[in-house]
Amino acid sequence: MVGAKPSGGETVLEVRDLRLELSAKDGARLPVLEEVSLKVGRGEIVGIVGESGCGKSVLSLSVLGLLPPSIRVAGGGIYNGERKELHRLGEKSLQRIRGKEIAMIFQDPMTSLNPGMTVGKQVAEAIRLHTGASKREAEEKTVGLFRKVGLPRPETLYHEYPHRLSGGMRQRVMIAMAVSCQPDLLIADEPTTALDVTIQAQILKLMKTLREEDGTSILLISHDLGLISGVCDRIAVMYAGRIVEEGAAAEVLRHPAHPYTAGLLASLALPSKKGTRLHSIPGSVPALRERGPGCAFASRCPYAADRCLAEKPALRGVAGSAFPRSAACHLLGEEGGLANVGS
Amino acid sequence: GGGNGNGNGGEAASSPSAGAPASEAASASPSASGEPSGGKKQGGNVTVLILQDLDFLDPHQAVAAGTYEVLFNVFEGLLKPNEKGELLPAIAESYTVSDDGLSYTFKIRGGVKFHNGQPLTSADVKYSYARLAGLDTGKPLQATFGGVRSVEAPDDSTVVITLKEPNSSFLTALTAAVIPNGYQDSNKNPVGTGPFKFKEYTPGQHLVVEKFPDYYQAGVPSLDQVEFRIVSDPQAGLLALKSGEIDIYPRIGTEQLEQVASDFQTLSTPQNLVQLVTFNIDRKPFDDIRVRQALNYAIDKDEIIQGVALGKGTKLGSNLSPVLAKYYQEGLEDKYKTDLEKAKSLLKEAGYPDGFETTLSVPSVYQFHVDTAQVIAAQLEKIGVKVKLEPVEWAVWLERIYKGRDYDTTIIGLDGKLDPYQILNKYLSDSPNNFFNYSNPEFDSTLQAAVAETDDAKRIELYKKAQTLLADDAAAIYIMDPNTNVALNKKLAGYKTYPLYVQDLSSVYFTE
Amino acid sequence: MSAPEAILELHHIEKSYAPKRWLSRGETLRAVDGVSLSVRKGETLGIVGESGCGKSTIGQIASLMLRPTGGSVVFKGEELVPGRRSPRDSRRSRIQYVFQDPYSSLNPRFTIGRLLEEPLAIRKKGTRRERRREVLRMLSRIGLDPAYADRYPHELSGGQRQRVGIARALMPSPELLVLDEPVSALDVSVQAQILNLLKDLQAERSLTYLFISHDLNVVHYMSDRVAVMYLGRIVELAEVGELYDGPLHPYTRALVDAIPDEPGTTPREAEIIEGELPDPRQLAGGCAFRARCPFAHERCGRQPLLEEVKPGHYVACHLLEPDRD
Amino acid sequence: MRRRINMTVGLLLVSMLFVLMLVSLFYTPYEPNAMRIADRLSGPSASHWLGTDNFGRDLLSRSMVGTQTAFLVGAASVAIGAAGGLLVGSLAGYAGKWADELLMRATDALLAFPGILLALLLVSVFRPSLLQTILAIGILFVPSFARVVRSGVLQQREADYVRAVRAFGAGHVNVLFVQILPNIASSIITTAALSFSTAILIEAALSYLGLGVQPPDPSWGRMLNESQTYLSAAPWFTLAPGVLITISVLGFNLLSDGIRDARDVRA
Amino acid sequence: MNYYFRRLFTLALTVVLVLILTFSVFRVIPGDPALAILGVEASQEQIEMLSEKLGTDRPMAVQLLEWFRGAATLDLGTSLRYSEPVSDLIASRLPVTLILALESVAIVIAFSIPLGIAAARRPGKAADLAVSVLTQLGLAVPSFWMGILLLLLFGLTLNWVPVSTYVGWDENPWLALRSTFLPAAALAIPQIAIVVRYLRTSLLEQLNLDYVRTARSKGLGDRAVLYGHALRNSLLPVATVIGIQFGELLAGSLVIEQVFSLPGFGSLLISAIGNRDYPLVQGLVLFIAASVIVVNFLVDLSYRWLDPKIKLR
Ligand SMILES: Nc1ncnc2c1ncn2[C@@H]1O[C@H](COP(=O)(O)OP(=O)(O)OP(=O)(O)O)[C@@H](O)[C@H]1O
Ligand SMILES: Nc1ncnc2c1ncn2[C@@H]1O[C@H](COP(=O)(O)OP(=O)(O)OP(=O)(O)O)[C@@H](O)[C@H]1O
Ligand SMILES: [Mg+2]
Ligand SMILES: [Mg+2]
Repeated sequence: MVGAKPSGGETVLEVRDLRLELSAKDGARLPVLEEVSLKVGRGEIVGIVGESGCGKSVLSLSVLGLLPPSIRVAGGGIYNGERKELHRLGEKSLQRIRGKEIAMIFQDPMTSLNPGMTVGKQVAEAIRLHTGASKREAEEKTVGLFRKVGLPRPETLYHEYPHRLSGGMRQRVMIAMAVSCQPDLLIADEPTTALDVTIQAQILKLMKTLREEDGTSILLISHDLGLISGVCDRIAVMYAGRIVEEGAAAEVLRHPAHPYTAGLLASLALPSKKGTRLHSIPGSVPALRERGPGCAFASRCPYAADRCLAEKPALRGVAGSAFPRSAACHLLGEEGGLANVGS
Repeated sequence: GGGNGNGNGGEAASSPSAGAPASEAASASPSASGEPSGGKKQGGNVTVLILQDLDFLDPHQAVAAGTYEVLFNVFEGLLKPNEKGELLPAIAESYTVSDDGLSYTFKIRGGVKFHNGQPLTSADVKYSYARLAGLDTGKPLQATFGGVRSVEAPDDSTVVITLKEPNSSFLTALTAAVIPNGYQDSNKNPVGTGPFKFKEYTPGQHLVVEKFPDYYQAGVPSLDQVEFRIVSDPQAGLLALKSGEIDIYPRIGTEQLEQVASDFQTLSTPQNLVQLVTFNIDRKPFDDIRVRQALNYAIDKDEIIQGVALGKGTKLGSNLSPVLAKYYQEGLEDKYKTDLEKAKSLLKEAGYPDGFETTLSVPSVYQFHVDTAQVIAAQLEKIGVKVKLEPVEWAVWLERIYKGRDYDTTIIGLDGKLDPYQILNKYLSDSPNNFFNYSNPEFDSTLQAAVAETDDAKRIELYKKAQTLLADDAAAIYIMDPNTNVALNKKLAGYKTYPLYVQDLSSVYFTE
Repeated sequence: MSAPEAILELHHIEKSYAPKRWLSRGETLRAVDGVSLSVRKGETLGIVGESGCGKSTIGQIASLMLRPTGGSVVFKGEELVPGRRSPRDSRRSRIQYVFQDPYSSLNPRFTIGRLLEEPLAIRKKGTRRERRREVLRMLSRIGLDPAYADRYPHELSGGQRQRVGIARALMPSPELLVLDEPVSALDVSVQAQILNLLKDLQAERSLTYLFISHDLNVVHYMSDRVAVMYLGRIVELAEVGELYDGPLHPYTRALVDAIPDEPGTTPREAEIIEGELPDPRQLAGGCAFRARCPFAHERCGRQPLLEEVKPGHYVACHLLEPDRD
Repeated sequence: MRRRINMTVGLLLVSMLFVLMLVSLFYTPYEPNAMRIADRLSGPSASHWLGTDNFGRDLLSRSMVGTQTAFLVGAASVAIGAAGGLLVGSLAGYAGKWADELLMRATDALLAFPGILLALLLVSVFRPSLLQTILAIGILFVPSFARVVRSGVLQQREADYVRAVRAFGAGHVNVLFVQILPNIASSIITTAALSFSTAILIEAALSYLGLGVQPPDPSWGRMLNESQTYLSAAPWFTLAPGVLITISVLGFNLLSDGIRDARDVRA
Repeated sequence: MNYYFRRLFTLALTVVLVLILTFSVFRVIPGDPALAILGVEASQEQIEMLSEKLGTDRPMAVQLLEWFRGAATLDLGTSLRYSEPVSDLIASRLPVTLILALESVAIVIAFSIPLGIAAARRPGKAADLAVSVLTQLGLAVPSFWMGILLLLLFGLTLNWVPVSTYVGWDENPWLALRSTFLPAAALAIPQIAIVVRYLRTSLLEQLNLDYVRTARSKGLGDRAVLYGHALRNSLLPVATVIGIQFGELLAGSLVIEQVFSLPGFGSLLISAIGNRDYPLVQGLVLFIAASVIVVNFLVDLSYRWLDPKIKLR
């Protein structure tokens, strides 16, 4: 499970057997994430895809200790490159890591910036906080960053309030803010979902450039398989709080090992399927409370067996693939051979 | 005017003119408070609470009783009433009346100065009284001067006033203020000849006067400065008194008077005011004397005096307060002693065996009357008369009820004057102020005869007869003359209470 | 350009929004600026374009929910004035509109049954009984258990709600459905269910679709012809295959380039157009795409007209003018 | 938790007062207007739980009867305000354009005016009395209800579900009463509960100034007015009406909060 | 520009509406100002004379027009009762009411912001609950009764503060402040409750917004997030509320002045209504309405500072 592309085996983030629990109003403890393991190597772009509510955002928030009060870490751990146990760190230590070692970009650039503060100041604030730079230095650096992320007229833009910027520009500001302290890892939670098609492409390209120029690792979260597959080195597919499949992007897409991944790919309305009936996954994602003891996908899975309803499959390595990959499905043979599912 | 109670009283009847012929001394108005032990101390500042703001500083324009109360210290007329209601010479040293009763000749006191230092002459008197009588305009500023034909000043120290017809009550008008000849600025900076001179006035807050050193009476006043502070809320007034912020609280509520009795000097005296329930005699069923009498029998005045005035009031039987002892017809108070059976049978006779419904309008600003009205409503209920209380604003009361005579019954306090004619003339059939719609030719002729009568004893008899006529006719329900109460700082002495709406600070002094 | 078999024709539709507040002089916004379009019977006409370019406005005008500031709507050869005529006009019910957001378009206080019954009840069609039967029949047709008739919208999943939305639009038996982003709010795995349902219904009832979406893949899959909109205008209109394989307008080209590669195929080197969408309130006139167009020159200061460059392929771009000559 | 507390306590207080009011219709320990001058201003005792006033009337009985006035003033003025607001608000919101502009400017003018001051002026036009107080307060409430209704209507009018039924040819009446109003009912009810307590407060203030409810109609504010003369002699006099006002305002405020919270939950 | 024009137009319209309203009030109510001044003893001639002098014998419309003509040149006419220029009377009472209102606003701000923050920081916890109970009570106690209670406690029982003596602002500012403290506090208490509730809601709302998460993800501490980001944005609705409150405070002072017997607008207005002193009533109403409107206008302008998003269109 080592980064597929550049620079050896250095890991900037490792999530191991993470379990998150939500305390519901009635006192019930509901598992939001179960046994999630993930590694991000230096310079790597890792994608996480999955449908709404599967736990992508809580996973990313848990890394920086930004979980809402109702959700807590109930098992497993999160480690950064120096193997610090992030989930055990106090608020003060986390504050030193946030923005400096690990930075985040959120889905909606419209609401993620403070509407009452100029965008320049919001970026400079982060710089001053972590580098102790003077106001002047921070401003200069901010302007430089603005230029780097492709914002026009960076000097005047510095003094603008967010509402005067378009969505794409705001997302660039967010990126500038995130990379302002050269973090090792950038977590981007659906950074393009709120943007238009042509702008989406621009932002993804910018992220790629950042990785190339600064060697920043990126954890890219999306619900759109097609969109991020081109950018990522590896992807992890999540379903109902678990990672069901993980591996090199191209391989996962070309030969999905898990019936869910396969079903997802089959149901995409791709141009190649024009004129044919789309394969569809029946039913919908089970709600938190409806998750039974077995595989969460079992009720929708065409191959589901008795075992699938009774027992949760673990994530296991998949053999016969050029790059390391794994999947969580009982259908995979004991030796991990690829089950030939999908179209 | 109102009553005592919460100090809301006293504004209803508000002509400043009052008085009685000097020679004809009035009753035994109680005077000065109990003399304290310590000796007299010269000087000092005193704060007196007043309840309402002043209307005009110009004494000729002012009509509010509350204004007269204060300006009494600043202005003087030819004559001036004392605490017994007697008229004493003031600016005038002496006077004579012609035999036909038409011409009055006054000798001006020497050495009287205005506050601006200018000596007073007969020209000033002429200017002032001619102005009041409206000799130039034809419209008198004050009704009491309506009968003046001319004012002459034959020399510097003589003034001659001529009337159109004889009027035994005219002398009381001559307490009206004398101001400098031609002076127009009275409303901004009033100038008079009284013991105190005007210092400053802030509307809604206070009026300050200071000692006038050149006052013609030596040693008067004793105080250096007096502040009349406007505190409209009685509770706040009480607090201010207790905290020593004010020294004299006139017209303090009876409840409150009892509360402060241990720490302050207190006075409680009748105030020459008639509180009454009037009927609109033109309206059914009040056109029937039996109904009016029935209601009179149904009322328990003692209970009202107990309940509303805490016993501090004098029961009345006609429209005159016993303060004017000389004219007062005794024995009328119990003419209609409470007798529910009689009341019911009278009602039955009149054709109302089950009583009737009526509206009692009461000016809502006067808590004292509102309280009285509630008790009366409860009492009349007992003979089957259902009384609907209708609180009305003061301005509405004046216009609709007093001027418009559009009401069933109402409750009010009529301010006393020093002269009975000016009190009783409302009941004249042709009086514009006869809001009772009372009409009795015998009463008219009696009162007319009284005012023209020059013989003292005969006049008294006629006035007494007039009172009896009112009582016989049950022209109204006469309730009481509520006491006026004063609380004073224990260090003060020399305070006098008047049967008039005045505060006289000239005699007040500090003790050691 | 109206074809003989056209069921719906839009002629020079304009829609501008005046500034809201009284006495303020802000610029008017031309949401739709001279759009002509004809929809053929039985076809699916797709409309794509970026957010705010006027897709929904067109859709609502076409379904007579919004009154345009200019132009006319002709349905089966008869001119209809949206918003003005009697709402119970039976012709009106021949065109129905399906909302993007399956939640907000359903009154949260009504049961599914009542929601479906409403279009009939308003028109006082049939007895209560008959309407109820109709509702239950429709429920089973769209793949929902009839028991759902007594449930409330918030008890349903997104996909189920969208089914209800579609079912409701079908209740008055329309001939034309305007589908405004019917699957954008749905998860990928559910999208396919709805798209399949739409395809089935179309075949069954010989429906005509005006299909609006910003997802180029979905439009490609659903449509026979596709119109591309940019800031209130149609910039290109063609058969779907032709448009995706040989886009002529620079903007269409950029859009098609931005389509992610099909998973598993070798990645193309996509060309990405620079710049942001301009504020539609502050368009200077001329070609709206000028500011972002890599090929812009001074001719683009004039507004290009939508011209037929090949049979059935219309483009509004000055670059293509020499080709025609 | 917090939500349920608001609702529960609010309901508890309001229903307590309501029961008190019902009881007072049939039974009070003493005839509320019966005077016993001998017993005047006596402190709380076994025979008079809350003491007596300056006429020896039983304060408990009078306070109980005061609930009738409070409820009457509250309910009637809220009814007037809600009816007027509904009319004005739905007209403005639904008709739009100049009608909206006109009506909203007028409500702005009324709203720019401090409530008490307006009530004071209105009451002095109408002459002080119970009925006029109700009218004045009712008129005072029209703008706030109108705003709530208008913004609700404006919001809902453009909501997809309303546009949907309009597309089916639903008439204005249907849209307004069947679709829109039920969905803004909760905000109207919230406003109503809040206005109820405001009405009680304003009535108390007006009566305290001597401009509202007039004797012999019982009113807590009037009682406070009367009590102030005897503040130091009979401090208990001021307590009963003051506490009752506080309780009823508290009750209706909590109820209003409770309703609003309950609505939030469903949304 | 346009925005200001429209605002001003609306403002003027509002004021005129308010004035016509007040004037109509006086058209309908019975009560003759001359009679109200002269009282029961006045003769018909006196009343007529005074009416002529006051100008109240002319038709109402003429009086209204005249008054408006004067008001346009800032001449509010002469009080019928006090025969002093209305503007002088207002000026003489203004300090009291203004101090009272401003002191209340100051008290409101001083108390509500810390309380609101305390409540919003840990929603549902002890501090929040305590604040919530206090605000509910604060809202429920009528301010004039609160005034009576304060008077009873601090004035009568404890003797801490001077009561009923109003000391002029020019005489002794410190004493003036002290003597208005109790009434100002009584006025402020319900308003504090209102502001605390708004601030709490608004702050909680802001703290739940995405940008707060962004700020935290930068590594900012709790205090920096609260004070540097959320508080400022949440002050926007609070400023509006305080603007509206200014009017309520002015009006509330009418009542509270009666309790504490302060020589402010309250007693003047109530007696002016009683006396049918319509120039005075009109003047006061105009003044109060105008100040309320001006304050609201200023609050509107402060939006610009607090919320850059509102382009004053
Ligand atoms: N603040 C919260 N309170 C309660 N439950 C929450 C909260 N945040 C997330 N959840 C629950 O946790 C689960 C995972 O949510 P998460 O936001 O991580 O999903 P997601 O994959 O990011 O979805 P989306 O694509 O919609 O953003 C969901 O079931 C959601 O309901
Ligand atoms: N009621 C309205 N008032 C003012 N402007 C409006 C209104 N409705 C739409 N607009 C504007 O008209 C333009 C076109 O809107 P429309 O909803 O048709 O776009 P769209 O292509 O459907 O966008 P999306 O993909 O976001 O749904 C936009 O700029 C929008 O802001
Ligand atoms: Mg998410
Ligand atoms: Mg749209």
